[in-house]
Amino acid sequence: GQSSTQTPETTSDAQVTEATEVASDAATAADEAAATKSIEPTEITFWHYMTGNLEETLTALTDEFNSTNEYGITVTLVNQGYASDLQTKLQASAAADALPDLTQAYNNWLTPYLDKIVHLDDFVANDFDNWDDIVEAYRGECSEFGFVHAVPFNKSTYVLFYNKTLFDELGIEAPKTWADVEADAKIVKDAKGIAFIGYDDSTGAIEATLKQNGENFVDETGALFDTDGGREAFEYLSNLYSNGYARLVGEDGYFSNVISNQNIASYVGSSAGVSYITAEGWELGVAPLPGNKVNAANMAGTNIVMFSQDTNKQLAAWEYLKFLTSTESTSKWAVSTGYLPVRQSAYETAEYKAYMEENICAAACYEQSKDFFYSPTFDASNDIRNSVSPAFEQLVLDKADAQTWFDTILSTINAQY
Amino acid sequence: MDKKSFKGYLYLLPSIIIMICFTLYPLVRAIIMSFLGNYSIINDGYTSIGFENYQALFSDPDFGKSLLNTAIYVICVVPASIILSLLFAVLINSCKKLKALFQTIYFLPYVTSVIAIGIVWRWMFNSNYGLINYVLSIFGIEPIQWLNLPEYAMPALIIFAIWKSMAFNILIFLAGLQTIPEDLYRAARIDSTPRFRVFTRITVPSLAPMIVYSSVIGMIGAFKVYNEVFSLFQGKAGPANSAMTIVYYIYDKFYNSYKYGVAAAGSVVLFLIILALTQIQLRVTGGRKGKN
Amino acid sequence: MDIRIENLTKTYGNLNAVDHMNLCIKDGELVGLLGPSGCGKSTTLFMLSGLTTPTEGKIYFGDKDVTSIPPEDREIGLVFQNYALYPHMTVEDNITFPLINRGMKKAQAREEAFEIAKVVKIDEYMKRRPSELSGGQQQRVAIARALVKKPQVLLLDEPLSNLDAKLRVATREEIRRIQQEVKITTIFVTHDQEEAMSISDRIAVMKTGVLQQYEVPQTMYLNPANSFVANFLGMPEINNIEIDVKDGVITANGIVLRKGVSLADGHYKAGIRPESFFVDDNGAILEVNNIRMTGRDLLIFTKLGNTNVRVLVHSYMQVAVGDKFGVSVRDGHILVFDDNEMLIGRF
Amino acid sequence: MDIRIENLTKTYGNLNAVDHMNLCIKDGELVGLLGPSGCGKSTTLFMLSGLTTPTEGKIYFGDKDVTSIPPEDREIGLVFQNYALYPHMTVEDNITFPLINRGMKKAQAREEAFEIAKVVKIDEYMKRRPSELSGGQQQRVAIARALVKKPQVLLLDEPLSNLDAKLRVATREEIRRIQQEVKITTIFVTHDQEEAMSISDRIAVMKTGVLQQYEVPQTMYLNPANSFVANFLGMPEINNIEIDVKDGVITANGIVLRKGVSLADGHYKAGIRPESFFVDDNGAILEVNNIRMTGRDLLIFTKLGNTNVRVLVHSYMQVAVGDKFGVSVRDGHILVFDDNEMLIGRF
Amino acid sequence: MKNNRKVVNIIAEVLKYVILVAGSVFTILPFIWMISSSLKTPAELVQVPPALFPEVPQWLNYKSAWEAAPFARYLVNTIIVTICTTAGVLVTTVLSAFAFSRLNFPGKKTVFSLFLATLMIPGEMLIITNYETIIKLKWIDSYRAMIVPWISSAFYIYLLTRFFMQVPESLYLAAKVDKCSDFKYMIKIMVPMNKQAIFSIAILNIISSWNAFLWPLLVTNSQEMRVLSNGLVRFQTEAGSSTELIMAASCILVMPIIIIYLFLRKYIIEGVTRSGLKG
Ligand SMILES: Nc1ncnc2c1ncn2[C@@H]1O[C@H](COP(=O)(O)OP(=O)(O)OP(=O)(O)O)[C@@H](O)[C@H]1O
Ligand SMILES: Nc1ncnc2c1ncn2[C@@H]1O[C@H](COP(=O)(O)OP(=O)(O)OP(=O)(O)O)[C@@H](O)[C@H]1O
Ligand SMILES: [Mg+2]
Ligand SMILES: [Mg+2]
Repeated sequence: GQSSTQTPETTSDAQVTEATEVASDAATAADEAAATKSIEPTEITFWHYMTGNLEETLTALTDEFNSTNEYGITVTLVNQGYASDLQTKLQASAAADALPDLTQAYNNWLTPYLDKIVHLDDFVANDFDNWDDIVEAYRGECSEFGFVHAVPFNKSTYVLFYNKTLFDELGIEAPKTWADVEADAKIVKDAKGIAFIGYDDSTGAIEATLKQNGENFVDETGALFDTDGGREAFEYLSNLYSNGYARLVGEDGYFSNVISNQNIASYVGSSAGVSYITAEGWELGVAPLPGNKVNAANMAGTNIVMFSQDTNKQLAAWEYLKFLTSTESTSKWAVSTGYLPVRQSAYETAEYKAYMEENICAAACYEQSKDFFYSPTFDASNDIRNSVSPAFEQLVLDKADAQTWFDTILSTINAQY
Repeated sequence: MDKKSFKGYLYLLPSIIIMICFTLYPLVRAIIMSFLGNYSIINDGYTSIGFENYQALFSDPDFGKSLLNTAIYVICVVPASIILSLLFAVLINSCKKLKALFQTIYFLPYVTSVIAIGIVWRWMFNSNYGLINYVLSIFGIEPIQWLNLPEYAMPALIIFAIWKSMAFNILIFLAGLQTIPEDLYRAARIDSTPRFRVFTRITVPSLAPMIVYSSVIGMIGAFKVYNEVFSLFQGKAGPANSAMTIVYYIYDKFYNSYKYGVAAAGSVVLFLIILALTQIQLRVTGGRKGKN
Repeated sequence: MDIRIENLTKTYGNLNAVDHMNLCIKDGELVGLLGPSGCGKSTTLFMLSGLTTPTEGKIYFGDKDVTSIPPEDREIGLVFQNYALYPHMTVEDNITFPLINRGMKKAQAREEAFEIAKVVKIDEYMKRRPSELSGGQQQRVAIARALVKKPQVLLLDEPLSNLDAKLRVATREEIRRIQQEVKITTIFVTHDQEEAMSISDRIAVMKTGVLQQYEVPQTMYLNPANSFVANFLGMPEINNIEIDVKDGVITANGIVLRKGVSLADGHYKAGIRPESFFVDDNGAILEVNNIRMTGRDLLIFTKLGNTNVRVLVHSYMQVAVGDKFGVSVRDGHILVFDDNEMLIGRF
Repeated sequence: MDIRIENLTKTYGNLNAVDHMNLCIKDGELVGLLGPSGCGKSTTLFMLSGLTTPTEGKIYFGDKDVTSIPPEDREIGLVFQNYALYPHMTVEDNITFPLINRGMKKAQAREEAFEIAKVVKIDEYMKRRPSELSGGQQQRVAIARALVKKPQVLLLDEPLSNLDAKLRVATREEIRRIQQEVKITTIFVTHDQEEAMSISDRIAVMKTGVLQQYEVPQTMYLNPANSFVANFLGMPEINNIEIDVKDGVITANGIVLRKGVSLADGHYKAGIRPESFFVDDNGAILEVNNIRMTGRDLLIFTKLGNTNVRVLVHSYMQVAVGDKFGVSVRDGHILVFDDNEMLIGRF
Repeated sequence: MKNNRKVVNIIAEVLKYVILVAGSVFTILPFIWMISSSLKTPAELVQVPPALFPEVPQWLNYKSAWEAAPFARYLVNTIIVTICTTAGVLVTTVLSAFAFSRLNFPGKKTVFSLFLATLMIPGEMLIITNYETIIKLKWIDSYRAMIVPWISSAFYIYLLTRFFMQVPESLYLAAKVDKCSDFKYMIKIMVPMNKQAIFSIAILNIISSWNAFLWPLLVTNSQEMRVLSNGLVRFQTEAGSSTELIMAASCILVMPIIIIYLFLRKYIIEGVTRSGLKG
C-alpha cells in the first residue's frame, strides 16, 4: 500500500525510545551480573518449535544445563508446534503481555514487538566469552535492529544439492560459477531432457543471485538493484528459466521430492532439509552455491530472543544462552542435528571435524560459511518476500525476458513500501 | 403470553454469554481496528482514525484478485456441492441393506485428517500420474497441469472443495430425510410419481429447511475458504498466487505482514458481503417456507 | 377391473392383521369394507395398493397377478385414513399432482382439478396450503386427489369420517356417481354402516383380520352369517338374548316370543334388533326403564325377564319411565345362532 | 367450571373463522358443537384451549378471564382432530405424559393410564408406538390421553370419527360417564348429529363462524331456530318445499298439507322431515320413484307436485318403484320459515 | 408399457448402486491413502508412479509415531476436552435452538441474525483477542480455556433450529395442553424426535474439537495439557516432513472418532422412528 508509507517511522521511533528504556534496565542487570554474579534459583521458559531428533538434542542440552548450573536455574522447554504456530503464539502473547522468557524467533517475526525484547548488548559486552567468535553473519543478523536482540541458535544455509551419479555419468562437476551452471545445464538438458537447477526459495534465489553479482536486493529505502549488475543478475535468471535449465517445483512441493525421483539434476535448498532427500539408486552430492563476481549464500534458521522483565530471570536466561552458544554445546548441537555451529571455533573441534568428514553437507556449508549473508528485516520485508515469490512464478510461467523480469520484480517491490 | 416474553432469553443465556465474550467482543474489536491507521495489536497503538485501511485495501490489486477468486469459488462450489450431496444423500437413503455402510463411507472424508486429504488430492491432480488426468486421458483429453499452471489452480481448488464439503452436507441431508413422513412417499407412489419428480416435488421441498441451511452455511464457509487452499497448494496460494482468496489475503496481512488494520478492514468487507448475500438468500428462500 | 384376493395375509410380529382373506370383486362394483377398529381394513387396502407387501397370498387385478407390482404401476386411487396430503403444496398442486405425473398438460390438469374440487366443494381453497384448512376440508382434498385421476381401482379409507352429515351424503353420492360413470372398481372402508349399506353393491365385514361375510347389504342385514355380523351391523345394537325352544315355542326367560317354529328343542343364543319389535298390546308386557331420544326415534330400555333389552319405537309414541307397554317381534326377525355363533335360522 | 364466551372472534386474513360468538356453558355440562365442515368448530376449541389467540373477545372459566392465560395453566384436556400423538413415545408414555407433567409418580401414572386404556380398549397396545396402530386405535389413545388427567374442561374435536359404530357408542358412553362422574365441563365437536343428540346436554350449531342456535337437543330438533339448523339436523335431510297459505290452508304445489292454521296468507318456505310423514291412505297420494334401504328404514323418493320429497317409512312396509301410497304430515311437523329463513311456526 | 417401466426401474436400481459404489471409492480414497501411506517407507511415499499399497507394511511407523510424543496423556486430554465441549455444545445448542424455534420474545429475529452474523467473520481475526481474554481470565494452561470458548456455536444452533421448526406445531400444542412446560417439551419431545440431527451435531462437534489444533496450542504451555493434534506436528519441520509418521499419527488420531461414530450411529439410529402423524 502506498498510503501507509508515511506513518511507520513515527511508530518505530516510539518503539526505539521505549526500547532504549528497557535497554537501560537490562544494562543494570548486566552490570550487576558482572559485579556480583549472584542468581536466585529460578525457572525459565523457552518456547521452541524443534521436533523429533532436534527436540531430543535440545532437551538433552537443556537437561545438562539444568543439572550442572550452579545457580539452581531450571529451563523448561515448551514446544509450540510448527514455526508458524510459534510465530502466531508469540504475536498473541506479545499482545497479551504473556511472552516467555526465551524463544526461538526469526527476525521478521519480531518487528511488531521489538520494544518487548531485552537488549543484550551489555550482557555481550560484560559477560560473554568472545562474541567475535560467533560467525560474523550471525552476529550481524542478531544486531540488525541497532542493538543485540538475540543470540544465534539453529542456523543453516542454502547449498546446492546435486545428483552426483548423474554428474559423473555426464562428466560434469558441481558448478562453481554462473557460467558453469549454464554450461552444465546445457549438457544435462541435452542428455536427459530434465532441468538442471531449481530454487526452493525463489525470493532468496533473487537475493543470492544479486549478492553473487556484488549487488544488493532491498533495504528499508527500497530496491537496490537498479544497476548494471542487477540487470545482469536478472538476465542470468531469465536465461536459466526460459532455456528450461531451471524449473519451478510446482506440484511436487519440495525439490527434495523432485531430486529423489531424479527429475532434476540439482537444486538450491536449505541444508536442514538434507534428510528429506531419498537417494535411492543414485548418490547425493552437496556443494557451495555457485558464485559470479563474488560468492554469496543465504543463511536461514532462528535465533534466541529474551523477553524476561525480571532482572534475576534475565541473568538466569543469559546463563542458559551462554551455555547453548558455548563451543561445546553448539558443536554437539550441530553434530546431532545437522544445523551449523554458531561459533567459528566449533568448526575446529575434533568432534565437528570428524562429523564433516562423513557429512558432505556440513562440509559444503563450512566451505561457504564466510560467504553468508542475511536478508535485512524492515517493515516491508515480509511483504516483499510474499509478493516477489508469486511474481517470480508468473515470470517463469510467462517465459519472460530479462527486461520483463527486471521491471516486474522492481515494481512488485516498490509497491510494498 | 406477555408475561413470559423474556423467557426466551433465559434459554439463550448460556450461548449469549459465550458469544459475547468470545465472538462479539473480538468482532467489535476487529471492526474498530479496521478504522485505525497503523494499528498495532501488541500495544493497541495507532496513528490515525479513518478509512485509511480501506483505501489501502481497495488499492491493492491482490485484494481485488482475491475477491474475484472467492466469488468464482463460491458460485461454483456451493450449488454444485449441494446438488451432488442431495443426490447422494437420497441415493444412500433409498438403499435398504447397504445404507449404514454407505452412510459411514461417505462420512469418512470428514474425519480424515486434512493433511492426508491434501496429499491425496495433490496426487490425484498430479499432471503425470494423477488419477484425474488418467481418467481424462481415457476420453482423449491431454494431461492438464492442474497444480502447476495458474489457469487450472482455481478449477482444481473448486473440484477439491466440492468433494470436501460433500460429507458434511450429506450428513445433514440424511438427518433431514429421516424427518420426512413416510406417508408422503406413500402418497407419491400411489400418484404414480416418477422417481425424479418424487425427488423434486417431495424430497426437495421437504428438505427445504436443510437445503437453505446448507446453502447459507456453505456460502458463508465458501467465502471464508482458507484451509482448502492451504492444504492443496502446500501453504501457498497456488502457482503465482492464482488461487488467492479473501481469507488467505486477510491471514497473510494479519500474521505475516502485521497489517492488523488492513486485515481487519478486509474482514469487515468480507463480513458485509456475506451479510448482504445471506440476507438476500434468506429472503428469497424464506418466502416459500411453509409451516406444518 | 375385477379384483381377486386369494389367501391374503399380513402378519405383524405374531399378530395376523389380515388373515387368509379371500374375496372377489367384480368390475365396477363398490364394496364397503366394514369391521371394528383395528380389524385390518387399512392393512387390506394397503396391500391392495401395493404399499404393504403381503406376508402370504395373492392379489389379481383382472387376470394379472399384481402381488409384486409396485403401487405406481397399479393405476389406483387411494384416500389415506390420515389424508397424507403434501404439506408444502397448495390444494391445487396436491390435486393436479397425479395428473401431471401422467404427463398431462398443466392447464388441463388445473381444469380437471377445479372440476373435481367443485364436486367436493373445496374450489374456493385452491390456493391454500393444507395446514390452512379445517380437518374436513383436508379430507376432501384427499378425496379429490384420488378421484381426479379416474383410476382403475379406487381405495377409500374412511374418506368421509370428518365430514358433517350433509356433506357426507353429498360426497358419497358424488363418489358413487363418478364410480359408476367411470366404472371404477372401488373399496370403501367406513365405520358407518348406514353409509356402507346405502352406497355399496356388496359389503365385506371383517373381524380381527378374518373376513366374516361378503354379501349384498340388505341380505347381510337381514341374514347375518353369524352373531358377530348381526351384532356389528345395526344401530342401536342388536339385543342378544338366550332362548329356550320347546315344542316349537321360543321363550326367553319364560316369556313367549314365538310359537310354532320348527327348531330342535334346546337352549340357543338369539338376536333381536331393537327395531324388530313392534308395539302390540297382545305381546309381552314390558316396563320402560329409561328412554333416549335418537333423532327421529325413541329408544326404550327395558327388561325381557332379567335380560336388558332395547326397543326402538317412533318418536311420536308417548311413553314415560315406569310405563308399561306391550311388544311383539316381527316375523322372521328372531335370529337364532348355534354354539359356534353361526346363524341357524330366522323365526 | 362454567365457561363463558363473549364476542369471540378469530380472523384469518379476511375470513372470520369464528365470528362474534357468545356462549355460556354451565358447570359440568356437555355441549355438542355441530356445524358443516370448515364452520369454525376446531378454531373455537383452539381458542378455548388457549392454543390460538382470539382476534377479539373474551373467554371466562368460572369468573376468571382466561383469554390470555397460556394453555398449560388452563387445566384442560383436548383431543385433537388429527390426534397429535407423540410419535416417538409408546402408547403408555403418551397417556402418562400429562400425569407425569403434573408431578405424579410413575407407578401411579402407569396404573391410571392402564385404567383409562381399558376404558377405550387399547390396553393391549400399551407398548406400541403410534405408528404401529390403526387409525381408530390412535384416536383412542388420544382420547385416553385427554381423559386420564380428569381435567376441569374437556375439549373433544371429533374424537370418535375413526371408530366403528359399536365402539363409538361404547366410547361416547364412557366419556359421558366419566364426564358426569367428575363433573367435567365438556365441549364435544362432532359431525354426527345422532351422537351429539344422544349425549349432549345442549347443542350449539355453527355456520361459517356464526353461532346459529344453542339449545337442548330435542328442542333444537323439533324447534330449529332457522332453516339452516332445520336443514343441518336430521338425516335423511329435511325436505325443503315452498308452500302457499290461503285462509288457513297450507298447500304445496296445490296439494293440501294442513288445514286450519293461523298464519297470514302468502308464500312461504317450509321444511318437513322425511320421518314426519306417516302412511295415511287419506293423505296425499304419491308415487314411489325410488327406494333406498338405510338399515332399519326405507327411504322413499317421491314427488310432491313437482318438488322432490323423501319419505321415511319402516322397512317392513312392502313397496316397489311405481307403487302409489298415501301420506300425511304429523301434527306440528311442518316448519314454516320467513324470508330471512327464521322459523315462524310449526303446524 | 409396464414391462418397460420394470426394466427402467431395474436399470435405475443398478445405476444407483453403480453411482454409489463409484462415489464410495472416490470418497474413501483419501482414507485408504492415509492408511496405506502410514504403512509405507519414505522411499515408497515419493515413488513414481505412486503405489496404492506398500510392498511390506511398515507397522513400525505406528510405534515410532506413538512414541514420538506422550500420546497417552494427549489422548486423555483430548477425550476430556472433546466430551466437555460436546456436552456443552449440545446443551447450549438445544436450549438456543428451542428458544429460536418455539418461543416468542422481543428481539428474537435480531438476536438470531446476530448469531448468524458471528459466523461471517473469519475466525483467524478473533484468535488473538480471545487469547488475550483467556490470559486476563487467568485460564491459561487449563481445560477451561480449551473448553469454554467452544461450548456455544451459532453454526449448530442454526442447524438445530431448522430441524426443530420441522416438528409439527400440533405436538407443541398437545404438550402445552398436557401441562407440559416449555422446558419439558424440549427435553421430552423435541430432543427425542430430533435424535438424528442432534447426533449429527454431536458427531460434527466431536470431530472438530478432536481435531482442534491451534487453539489448544495457544492456550496451553505444558505437555500435560496438550492434545493429540498437537502431537501431529512432531513429524514436520520447515524443511520437510516425515509423511509416513504423520499419516500413522493421523490414523491414530481418527480411529477413535470412527469408532465413536459407528457406535453412536448404531445406538441412535435404532431409536429413530418416522412420525406417523395425521395431516
Ligand atoms: N391457519 C389458517 N389459515 C387460514 N384459514 C384457516 C386456518 N385454519 C383454519 N382456517 C379456515 O377457518 C375455517 C374454520 O376452520 P376450522 O378448522 O375451525 O373448521 P372446523 O369447523 O373444525 O371444520 P372441520 O369439521 O372440517 O374440521 C375454515 O374455513 C378453514 O379453512
Ligand atoms: N406397523 C404395525 N406394526 C404392528 N402392528 C400393526 C402395524 N400396523 C397395524 N398394526 C395392527 O394391525 C391391526 C390392523 O390394523 P389396521 O390399520 O388394518 O386396522 P383398521 O381396520 O384400519 O382399523 P381402524 O378402523 O382403527 O383404522 C391393528 O391391530 C394394528 O394395531
Ligand atoms: Mg384403518
Ligand atoms: Mg375441525
